[in-house]
Amino acid sequence: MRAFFDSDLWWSFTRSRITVASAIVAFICIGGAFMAPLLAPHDPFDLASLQLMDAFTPPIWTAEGNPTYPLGTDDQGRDVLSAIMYGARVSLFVGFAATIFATCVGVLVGLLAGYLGGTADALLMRIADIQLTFPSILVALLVDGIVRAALPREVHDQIALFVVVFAIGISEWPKFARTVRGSTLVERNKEYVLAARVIGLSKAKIMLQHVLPNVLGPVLVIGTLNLALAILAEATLSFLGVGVPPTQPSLGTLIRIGNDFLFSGEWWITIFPGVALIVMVLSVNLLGDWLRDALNPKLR
Amino acid sequence: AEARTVRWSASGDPNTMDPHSQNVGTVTMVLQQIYDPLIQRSRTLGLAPGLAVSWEQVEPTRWRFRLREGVRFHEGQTFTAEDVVFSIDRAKQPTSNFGIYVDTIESAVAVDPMTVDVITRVPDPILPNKIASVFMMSRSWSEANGATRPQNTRQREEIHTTRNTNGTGAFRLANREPDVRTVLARHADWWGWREEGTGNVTEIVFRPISSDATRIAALLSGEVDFVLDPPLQDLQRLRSAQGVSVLEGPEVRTIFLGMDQFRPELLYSDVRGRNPLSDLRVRRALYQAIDIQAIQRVTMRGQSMPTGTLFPEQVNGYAREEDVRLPFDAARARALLAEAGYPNGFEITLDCPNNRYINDEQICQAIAGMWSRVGVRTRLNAMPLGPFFAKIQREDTSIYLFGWGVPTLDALYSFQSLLASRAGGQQGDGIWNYGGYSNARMDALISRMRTETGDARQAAIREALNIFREDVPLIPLHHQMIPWAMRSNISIPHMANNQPYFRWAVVN
Amino acid sequence: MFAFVISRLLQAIPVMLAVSFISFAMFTYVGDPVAIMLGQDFTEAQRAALVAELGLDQPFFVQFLKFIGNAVQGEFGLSYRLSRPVAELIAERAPATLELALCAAVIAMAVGVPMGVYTGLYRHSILSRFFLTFSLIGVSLPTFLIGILLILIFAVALGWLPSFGRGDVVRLGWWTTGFLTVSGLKALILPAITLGVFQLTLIMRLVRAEMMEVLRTDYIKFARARGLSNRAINFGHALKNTLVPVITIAGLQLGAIIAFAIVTETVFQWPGMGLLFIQSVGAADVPVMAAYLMLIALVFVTINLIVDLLYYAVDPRLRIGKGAH
Amino acid sequence: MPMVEKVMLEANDLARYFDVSRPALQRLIAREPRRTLRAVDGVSFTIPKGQTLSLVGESGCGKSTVARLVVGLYPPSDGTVAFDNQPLSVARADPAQRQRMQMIFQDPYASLNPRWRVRDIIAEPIRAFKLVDGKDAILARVGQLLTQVGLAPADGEKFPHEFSGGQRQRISIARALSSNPEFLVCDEPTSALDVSVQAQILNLMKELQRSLGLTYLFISHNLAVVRQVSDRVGVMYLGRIVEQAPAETLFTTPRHPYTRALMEAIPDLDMTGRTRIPVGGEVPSPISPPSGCAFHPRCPLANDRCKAERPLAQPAGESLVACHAVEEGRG
Amino acid sequence: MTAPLLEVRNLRVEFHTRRGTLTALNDVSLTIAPGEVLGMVGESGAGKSMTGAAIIGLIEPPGRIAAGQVLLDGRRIDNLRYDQMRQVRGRQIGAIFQDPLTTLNPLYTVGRQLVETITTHLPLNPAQARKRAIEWLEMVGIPAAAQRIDSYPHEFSGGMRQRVVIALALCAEPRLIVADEPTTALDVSIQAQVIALLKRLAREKGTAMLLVTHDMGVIAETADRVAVMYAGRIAEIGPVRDIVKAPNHPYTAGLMASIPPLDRRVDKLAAIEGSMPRLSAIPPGCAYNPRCPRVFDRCVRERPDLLDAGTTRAACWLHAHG
Ligand SMILES: Nc1ncnc2c1ncn2[C@@H]1O[C@H](COP(=O)(O)OP(=O)(O)OP(=O)(O)O)[C@@H](O)[C@H]1O
Ligand SMILES: Nc1ncnc2c1ncn2[C@@H]1O[C@H](COP(=O)(O)OP(=O)(O)OP(=O)(O)O)[C@@H](O)[C@H]1O
Ligand SMILES: [Mg+2]
Ligand SMILES: [Mg+2]
Repeated sequence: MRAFFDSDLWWSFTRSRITVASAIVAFICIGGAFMAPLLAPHDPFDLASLQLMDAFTPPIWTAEGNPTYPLGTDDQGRDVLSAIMYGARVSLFVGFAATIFATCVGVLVGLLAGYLGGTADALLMRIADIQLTFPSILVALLVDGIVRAALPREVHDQIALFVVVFAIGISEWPKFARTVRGSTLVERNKEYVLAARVIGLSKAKIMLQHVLPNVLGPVLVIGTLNLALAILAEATLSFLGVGVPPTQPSLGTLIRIGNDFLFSGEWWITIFPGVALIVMVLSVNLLGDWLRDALNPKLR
Repeated sequence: AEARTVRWSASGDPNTMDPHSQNVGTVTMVLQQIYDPLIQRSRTLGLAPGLAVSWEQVEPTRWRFRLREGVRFHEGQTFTAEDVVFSIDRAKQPTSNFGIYVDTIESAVAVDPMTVDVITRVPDPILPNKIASVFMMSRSWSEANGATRPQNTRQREEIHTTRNTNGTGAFRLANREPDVRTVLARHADWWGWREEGTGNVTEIVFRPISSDATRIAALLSGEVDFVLDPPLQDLQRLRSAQGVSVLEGPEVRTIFLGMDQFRPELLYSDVRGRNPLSDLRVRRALYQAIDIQAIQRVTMRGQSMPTGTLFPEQVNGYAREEDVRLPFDAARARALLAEAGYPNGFEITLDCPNNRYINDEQICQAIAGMWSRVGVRTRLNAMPLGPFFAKIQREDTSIYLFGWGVPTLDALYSFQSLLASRAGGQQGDGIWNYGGYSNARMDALISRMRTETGDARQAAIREALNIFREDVPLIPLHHQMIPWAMRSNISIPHMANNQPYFRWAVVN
Repeated sequence: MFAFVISRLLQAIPVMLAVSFISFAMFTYVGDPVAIMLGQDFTEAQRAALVAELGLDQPFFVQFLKFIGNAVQGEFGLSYRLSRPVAELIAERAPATLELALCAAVIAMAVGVPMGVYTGLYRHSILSRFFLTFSLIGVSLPTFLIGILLILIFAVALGWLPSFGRGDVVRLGWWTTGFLTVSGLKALILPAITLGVFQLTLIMRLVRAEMMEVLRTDYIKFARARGLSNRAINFGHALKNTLVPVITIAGLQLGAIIAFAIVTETVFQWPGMGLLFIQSVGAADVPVMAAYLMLIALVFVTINLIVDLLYYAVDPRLRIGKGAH
Repeated sequence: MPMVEKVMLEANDLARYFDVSRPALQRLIAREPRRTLRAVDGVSFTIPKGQTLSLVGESGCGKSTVARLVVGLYPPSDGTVAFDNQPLSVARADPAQRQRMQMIFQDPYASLNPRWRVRDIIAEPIRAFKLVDGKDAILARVGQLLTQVGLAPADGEKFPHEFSGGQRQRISIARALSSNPEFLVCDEPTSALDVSVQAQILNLMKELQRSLGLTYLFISHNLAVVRQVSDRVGVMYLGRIVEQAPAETLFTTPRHPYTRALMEAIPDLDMTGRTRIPVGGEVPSPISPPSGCAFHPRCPLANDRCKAERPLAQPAGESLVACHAVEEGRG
Repeated sequence: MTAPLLEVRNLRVEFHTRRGTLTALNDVSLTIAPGEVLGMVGESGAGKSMTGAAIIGLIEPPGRIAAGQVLLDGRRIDNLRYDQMRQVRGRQIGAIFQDPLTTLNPLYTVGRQLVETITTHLPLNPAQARKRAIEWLEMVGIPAAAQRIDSYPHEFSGGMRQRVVIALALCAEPRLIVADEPTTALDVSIQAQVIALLKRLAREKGTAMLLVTHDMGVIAETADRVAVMYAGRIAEIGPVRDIVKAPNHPYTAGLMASIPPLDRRVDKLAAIEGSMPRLSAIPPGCAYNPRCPRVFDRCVRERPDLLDAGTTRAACWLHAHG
């Protein structure tokens, strides 16, 4: 721990005011989202608690504002503030889960392809190429479509979130795989790997204990930036109407719902979640940017 | 005359120009500008002379139509009895989607060039109502272009009529780019221009815009003059916007909830061994748990008419005394549930389309909330109409939101399709009765509606409506209102069938 | 060179096969076209007849082979939704999407590359910081929100630009173009910006990062040591060396642009393939979806080929078989 | 005074080819043949126990490849290696035998895993071969090893980047020693280091050989370094050993023209102001080596026979030399 | 004594880092006369490359020249603006770096890079410049130069590449060459070729040279004078023969002793124990004092400047007179 605070990483972190600010914002976002059930004034996912007659209440500082709903309510009488907190939870969950999924798959494939080389490499990288052929929204639309069709609706609803996670994750893994493969190709010929081979360690051990820790740096960077992308992808999917169910809206779903009310003057339904999304993605992006520069020894 | 163009937009585009291929609102709204039926709808949806100047039931199974003289198709052919016979035959072809309007017709016979007899298999009191939906085509033109059959959308085919028209109507098709733009030009020789109250539109440019926000933006920015389906929430803004006006009016379409009442156990519920929805008390509980006023005010922004019956007043057979809702009463609902053996409620999944009816998904969300408050924990399952229809047609549902329009403006159409028992009835009976409601008395009343006329028939309808109210086979919600939005310089009569008749439109 | 192109083309075959398999799998698993096609009234017999007509009752592999055979001939059947040949539909819509994508790509490159070069060269200037902040917002805003905000501002509030559609188009053979009319060009502006912003940001950041790396290399140092002018170093030596990665990403991004066109086209009612696709998704119009997928894959394969050829043009190290070694 | 020496390692006609063709598809279309690179092409030598054999030669002549063949990192394409009189593959399969051989690498920066603490790096072979049980025992052993190579036991807590190049090379040596090996392959262990540090490392290695009786295969291109450490020296050129001799003999009477050229090319401190005679010409590519004697394009003594016929190693005095000119007495 | 071509006075280069300011070069002074080769040796990190970089003005942030002057022909060049300095670089001072693969732009033919350099500095049109480029390639010993001029760097072998780099550094006929380890990446045999070439060119063109290297052998055969660097300072500077044979600074002595002899086998090589201090932890007094076998208390207290020590100048208190 001390080593961390003493490290260059921490130092470059404290030096950049904008990074500290975005870290704080990201922390608040994540904290607020994580603790939503404790902090949020209402439970927007509980249909029974919604008061339809309270729908379209404007934010508190306007004339018709209602103190129970600081940022107003949406078309179902959902408290916008709570919806944002819960929605951020969904968005963050999707973002994190999709990124972790993509990272795991990508790192594994990249390690195997890079370390084993030969046919395994060619095969895995061809698959990655094919995967890259489909941009993420397209993959997500497809996966969603197929899952919707292949599984019964009810099951689908329960796993809708995971479908989105899978769809976004599955389209992102080649990025990780390519990076990891590239670094692995470099690392596997480094002499410390040879030293381990001379001892006679198994391939799996060498890959996991020696190569993996040394290829994780770039993965971390892509991971952070990808987190932001995944959150956006989820929002876009929701906009196209194939995201998470509207009864448990993510930020993207909230924006889509609010979109319909942009002209009618109920701007708060879309603007607040929109701002929340932007702030969240922006802060994560800023962190990722900083991390990229901080971890790149060439730029130090 | 100076050019007066109306730029018109709606969310959907017609998928064919064949007048007998697709019985869908988006197709009809364009084609009825181009083609005329024998009998047309008046501004109040009554029957008015069209290509037929008069009609009468000369025998119980024979209707006689006298045709209008001197009518010419857009491409110059003279309209005669041959064309009527041809058009009715064409509508009867298996590839036609208009069979329901000609199902009772045995044959059509040209008595003389200006007279046609339509012979029905059984006495059909509402034939004029139905024939008002059948467009007249030119026989020689269709034969010359190999379009004697309606386009078969199922059989991977495209025929001349998919993209070409030749009607007798007020406008002719000038240019068509599917999904992008359809241009209609005034047909100066239309027989109807001589009549009173016709408009001055010389050109109609139709452009579909599926995104609500964009459609409204286009209207506000003056790129579009007329929007058929403005979103409800934007009406306020539109009304107050400069240069834009909104026309409001009811549609002949009723929104209701269908319920699985035939399975011994519901597919999507936590109740085991019995079907709560086959219990009248539960159906009533669900009914009474719905605060329809809130839905009307908030979700529909006032653009709905809450109802307790099956169809609106434009439909023959409507009875105001039967149009009474069970009152909203959450306490009563809870009591009913307890009485039926569900003191802690139960769990259920509500299937809902999200792009079919006005604010369909929002209505479902609101209902889900209301039910949840009386203990019926409702999971909402909203989807686009494609999968939705597929699902409910498989009867793969426990409870679902549905809407029913009545193009014939007669009660039979609704009862027959929605409430007739599915087994043993006539063809077409109960084909949309996905809840499997079955009531012998109702079935008997429906067959009486089919054949009887006059007061006896009205009485049958009346009784059926009463059963509907007592037995709650469906939970009625409201009749849809359909606002139209346009630039203020346009005036056009609002029609309950949601069809704009530009022949009556005036541009200043 | 020839061998290179051929081997690239051969490598494309498994890609296309995989895509066609996915496309076909959709035929089998996505949606139930039958229900949609039948409309409001039908009987069980009609339904069965339709199933047989569509060949949906045949074994999986028979259907797959048939599908591939047809696909090779550009025959994807009739759209379930529009009852028109899919190939024709796509051909009709492709110009709109391609023109839009082209414009967006041009915007992204024409603005992104100079901005990337500038921020890479002058890392600490005020303008660089402004560009960087601006670019971050660019990647943090969802595309659809950008589109709607642009409509609100430029179409509704200011009334300068159209809010939807393609304007007037001119027909050149089967191709329709909006480049030749004023209204066509005006209509392009907002969607192209909406679509291009994200890619612009990406390209700018990429060029910047590459530029910064290249500027540290020994050959740039050596070029300085040789006393070359700043211009020659920055543009002659540095920029060209950033091109290889930029070409790769730009190529991939062009694909992404086409994919993101789905969103932009939805917002702007742009009559392109994306709009067609999303409408088809809603209607489970599988033939259109499948054809679209195959087309996208084809576009990608082509782009990859072009990217490889550009590599070949830019980087002499790839021209193996010539000279020493 | 030849006594009966025990042989630690014996390589017999060892060869290793690499396939450096382009991907099959491209090769097929361009109608190219397969291209093999003969990195090591028929190398034989023996190393007696407790002695040092050095291999010298220019960069790319195959020294490292021999080293890797010898520790079993590459399977040989041809020929055999015997470790303590058993085939290498058998020895490698047995942890008890494997543990007896270790390797030290050229680059002190790349040969230590930057993410591991030094104590874990050194303990890895101990753990892998289960030489010592228990955390504390391992730690004690690591401390002992660190002391042995001239570092402090406390240094085990640090990460490699906290050490200088020379110290890292000491850590590498400690790691190699941790499995109590008898045979060490050292692939240019000092060529990345400064002269002053190089001297420290060479002294340490010699010291260890004396105290532990280690056997070394030592690889370098620096003849001066080689002279200091070896008992026998092999000179490699393009995958083959062109001359092999006891160290003193090689330096006093080099016979092969290449060896002689190499000796000439070594910059010498005493040569201030004078110019040495470089070996002319370019190093040929191992993918398409010259016919006959691979050195003939650069050899001042080459004749037609050298172009056509590959010379075999022949005894010449105490040396083994593969050269027609030497054999014919032309040189 | 002729006026020096290059004079470096009290040069000090600093790096501002998070852990404070590091002084990479401190109080470095040296001169190079026209046609003279000054060798520069020292342990890795001693500041050899930094000196070269400071002379051609290519120290990159966070490094900067904190004090001192660099004079070429008596004119200060360390404070020139980029554009003025540009005319000095290439034209007056050429540079050669260590790795020939990375110093050439891989995307351009060597011809283009040569022509570009020539036209930048000499009043020649492209055709003439190309002719000149071919001449230079021939001069550095590239066979069939007229054909090879349109080859890309990767099509040359390492030794040829380094020769191209040398041609590039010399083609604008500078009067001083800064060669930073020009042969470290090369084979011994190729190394000898390149050194021979450099020596020949320096002799023929009368070019002065700063030759930075690790390799004492190269120094011995090439340099006229040698500067030995230790921890950012010059420890000793003097004629090559004396530095090699009779060093006056204990560090130089230790360095020379640890070179393994080629002509005999020794039982134990002389080695300097310990390692060079990091820049952040340079001990007070003489930086070499912790490793010095002849250390005495003044060494720990006071830092010695370069002092006359017979034929050389050494920064060592042993040579303090009085
Ligand atoms: N894995 C490999 N695949 C293909 N070629 C290889 C491989 N390893 C080595 N080579 C080639 O084999 C030849 C001999 O390489 P090796 O590393 O053994 O040389 P070396 O004598 O150790 O050189 P150096 O002094 O530079 O370390 C070289 O031409 C090299 O390019
Ligand atoms: N960017 C930097 N930040 C901090 N210190 C630096 C930086 N660049 C170089 N240094 C330090 O400056 C000192 C001098 O470096 P220089 O490159 O001149 O050494 P050198 O003598 O050329 O070594 P080598 O023989 O390894 O090339 C080194 O100690 C190095 O750590
Ligand atoms: Mg090697
Ligand atoms: Mg250096």
